[in-house]
Amino acid sequence: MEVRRVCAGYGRGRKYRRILTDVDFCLYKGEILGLVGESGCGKSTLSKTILGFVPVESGQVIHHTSRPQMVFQDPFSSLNPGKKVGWILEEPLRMQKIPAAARREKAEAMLAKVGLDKSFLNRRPGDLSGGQRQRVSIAISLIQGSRLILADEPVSALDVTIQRQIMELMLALQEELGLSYLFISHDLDVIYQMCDRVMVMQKGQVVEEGDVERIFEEPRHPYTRSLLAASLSYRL
Amino acid sequence: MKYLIKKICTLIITLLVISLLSFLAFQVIPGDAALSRLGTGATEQKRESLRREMGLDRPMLERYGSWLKGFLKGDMGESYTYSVPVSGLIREKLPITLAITGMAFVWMLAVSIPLGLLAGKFAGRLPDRILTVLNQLVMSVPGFFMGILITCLFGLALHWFTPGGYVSYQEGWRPFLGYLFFPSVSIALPKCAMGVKLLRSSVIGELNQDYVRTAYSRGNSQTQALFGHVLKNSLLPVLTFWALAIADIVASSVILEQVFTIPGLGTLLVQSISNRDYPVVQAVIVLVAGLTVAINFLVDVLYGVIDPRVNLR
Amino acid sequence: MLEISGLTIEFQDVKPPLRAVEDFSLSMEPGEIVGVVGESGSGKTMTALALLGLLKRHAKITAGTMVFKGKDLLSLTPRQWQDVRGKEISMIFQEPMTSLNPVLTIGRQMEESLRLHTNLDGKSRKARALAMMEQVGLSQPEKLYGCYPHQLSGGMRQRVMIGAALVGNPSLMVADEPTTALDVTIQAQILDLLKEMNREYKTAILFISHDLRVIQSICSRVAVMKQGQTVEAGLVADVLSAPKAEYTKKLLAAIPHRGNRLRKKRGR
Amino acid sequence: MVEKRNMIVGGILAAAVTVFMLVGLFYTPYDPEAMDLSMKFAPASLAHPFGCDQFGRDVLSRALQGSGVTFLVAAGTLCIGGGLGTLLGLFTGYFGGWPDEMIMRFNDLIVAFPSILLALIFISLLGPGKYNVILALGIVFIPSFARIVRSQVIVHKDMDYVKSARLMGVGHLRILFVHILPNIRRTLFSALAIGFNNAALSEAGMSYLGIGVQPPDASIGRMMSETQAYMFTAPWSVLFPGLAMILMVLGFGLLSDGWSA
Repeated sequence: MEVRRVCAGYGRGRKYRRILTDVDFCLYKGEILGLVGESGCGKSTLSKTILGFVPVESGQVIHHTSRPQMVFQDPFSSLNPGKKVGWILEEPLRMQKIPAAARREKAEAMLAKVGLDKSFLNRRPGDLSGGQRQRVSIAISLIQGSRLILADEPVSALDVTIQRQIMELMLALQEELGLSYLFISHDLDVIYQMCDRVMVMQKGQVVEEGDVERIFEEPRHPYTRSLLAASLSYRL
Repeated sequence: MKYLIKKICTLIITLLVISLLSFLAFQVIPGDAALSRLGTGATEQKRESLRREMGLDRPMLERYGSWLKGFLKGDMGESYTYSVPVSGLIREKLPITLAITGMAFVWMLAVSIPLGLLAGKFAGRLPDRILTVLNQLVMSVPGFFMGILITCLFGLALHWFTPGGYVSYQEGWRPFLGYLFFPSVSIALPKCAMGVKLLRSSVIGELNQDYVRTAYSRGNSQTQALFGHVLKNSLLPVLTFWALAIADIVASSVILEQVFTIPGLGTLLVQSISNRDYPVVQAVIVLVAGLTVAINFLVDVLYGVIDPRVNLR
Repeated sequence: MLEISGLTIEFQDVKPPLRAVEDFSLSMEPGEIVGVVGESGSGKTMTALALLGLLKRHAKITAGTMVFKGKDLLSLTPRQWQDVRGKEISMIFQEPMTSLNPVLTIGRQMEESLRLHTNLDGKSRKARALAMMEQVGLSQPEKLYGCYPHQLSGGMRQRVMIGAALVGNPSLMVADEPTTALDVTIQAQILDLLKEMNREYKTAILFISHDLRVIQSICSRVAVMKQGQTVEAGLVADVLSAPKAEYTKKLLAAIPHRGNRLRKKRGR
Repeated sequence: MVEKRNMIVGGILAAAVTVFMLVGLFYTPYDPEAMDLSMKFAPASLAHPFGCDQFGRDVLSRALQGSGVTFLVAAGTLCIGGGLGTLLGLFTGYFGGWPDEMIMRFNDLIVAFPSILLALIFISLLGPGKYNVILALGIVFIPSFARIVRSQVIVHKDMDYVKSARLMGVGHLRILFVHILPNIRRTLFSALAIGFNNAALSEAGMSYLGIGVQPPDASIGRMMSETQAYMFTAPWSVLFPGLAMILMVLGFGLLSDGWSA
């Protein structure tokens, strides 16, 4: 996937506010690209722009493979509270006019992949824990066969132990299926553990980009340095 | 300040739209106004001349303009039935309806604020439960039936007032307002119940907010937190209800005037509708609409005063 | 100064009663910063609220004692509690937006503790409030005094919360996840501010957090909680370097940190 | 717990009242118009459970027929007002933009206006009668439904599950009707129950004023305006129909509370 000099923002006419300025990057196949920045820096807007929820003002977003899918931050609102997990999982397949039996089979298989048994098909999102919901979210994003996943703070709302499980699951799936992730987080340590490359974003612009080790060891941009200085890292 | 200007602009536009709509509505009335005034027996010529006299042959927008200008000057046309200026009719009836609705509004505030706070503070306990049941019952009584019940109880059984013994304000304000007491109470009761219910749930909702916990953590007592922190916040949603309640009060007054045989605007309106006396209907409607919109404007302004966040929106 | 022992809190609106906190013990010396760490549902917030007598009606303390400066907190009447809160023990919360009253000015909220607990007149209250605002790093306090919470950023709001909690000069401040809702740079500033205030006023801080990294940076001692039970307690350095309890080890292993990359292969 | 109890009581009451109204549409024990001066002001008895009025007409039969008409009017109003209002609210809330702005401004204007007066304007233009009352009330009720539904749709459309559905390739219409609508059904049912009450009360009020349902259709409102004068001599002729009305409003009101909780 390529994002070429994209500017985007919200509002119409005079009320238009530009959020992203000249964002430019590539996400390679099988790569995990981290995106880090503080609240209001445009991280979420970028993911919405890539998915087409926010119109592009200039520049373009090029998908070389299938359409990307998304894993949302808040597992409480990303699953329809009124439907069963099975129904939600089958919805994209229903859109592709796949017969009922095949749909169910596929949904079961996908649940197994994210570590949930088939009893979850008949449960509602309200009965699941945060970690389980996030697993369901991941299953939904994968069930259409997409190989490019945007993960917008997928572990921020979870407890550390659950957080770790979800991170390990995402990494395992990445290796098994050869996925590419755009992994958005405000937590530098999570980014360090998960990603190959990282982009640092400030006020709608990517201020620094590079391999994880390089960015963490020798940050060049002052903003990256201040972020690193402020972040508390657990020291032994 | 910007908020205020914006609101005033909206008010003016709204009033214009209302006047235009009501003007247009009465232009498309089935049947010719001149015809309905003269009766079916009139000759074609007579009708033509009357049409010209009434200005019905001029273009629509021009007629609207002159009608609006007249209306603002107090010239609201002439009643078909009574052949007297509409403004005179209205001027005579307006104080009656204003008095009755005003009284009802005051009762509503006076009863629903303390009771709502009480019910909210003691939510789930005895005073609240009694109030909730009472509320539910009062809300279920249709307005006119409430009027009939009150007439029966206080008028016929207890003789606290004489049903049908309306005294005009020209004969004295005290007996006039005295007679209006029970009608206004009949109007206010269901609104009180609604108001208590709303304020109660609003208070309960606010009491669960984080800032109330903060208030306690600084050493506020329950009462201090209720009046110092919760009250202002919980009145905000209720304020909107009050504005809407005014419209409801006006509507109930139309019916309750009939129950208590009070010759107010409502009675005039109902008679005029039955008689197809359009100039009167139109004038009353525009007037009531204007008043309602103006009151809503006041509530909006009040909202801005209480809630500092409003100015941002 | 503070001695909690055997504290047990139960939710009594469910059957059987649910134990939110079981046999919690902790002692604090004046001027100390002690942390309580745990994941959601560990009962850490309940403990904090119990310290100010702010538990909801259906949560009851069924066993244990809390003694603060020789006073048995559990035997206080509502009236006596009011004299403790804000004056002796104060509290700051996670969400600085919802924890401030949206329709009252910053100034009014800053000086509330003074209004409730001292006989100062309006003028000297305002002077104290303005001085405190300056101290917690709010520039232009005169201007902010008449502002409302929605006009401030998250970090500024948390500074207001801290200032309002310290203006009555309490001996203990309970901080319930005060930096969780904030960005990293703001979080660092607020933690620095708390340390500075702790030095300046000798106010002891009971710091509740889910984040061991934050605890490590500010606390001297820590208690680790899991589902209402204290699994381990001790000096932060000891607990983190040589955890004894299984759960603490698991927790430590799960913290994201830069010594341990999960991503082994790299793709392209 | 309290909500659940309210819901059960409300449900039973509402069901009973609905049955009463439906019966009234098809069957009355006596001819509601048959006068029998020998039975003038007859109190309640086994033959006439609600007693007789000033013309010796059976009050139960008249109340039954009247409430049948009330049911028809309320149901018709809900079909027009609730149906169109819901559709309008769904579409304006979901798609937003200038049509939404325009319609909502207009709505604000109408909601602030006494609804019965608005209905009276229509009646004064259309003339009284059962069907005109339905039409007038139906139109008047559109904005309130649109408003309620719209506010709910706006809450839901910004939730991530809607975005998630978009990514699944679900079309807007299916999102609106299959994904969002079921989630706001409680609010909608609650609004419908309240709307039923309001429509029935408005009809009664208008008929009481003599500008609602016209003879030969019976109406509880008109019955009461006729018998009001005899409240003291023959209270049953007013009380029983009034009581029927109260039970209806109470039932649907409780039901609505239960749904909205």
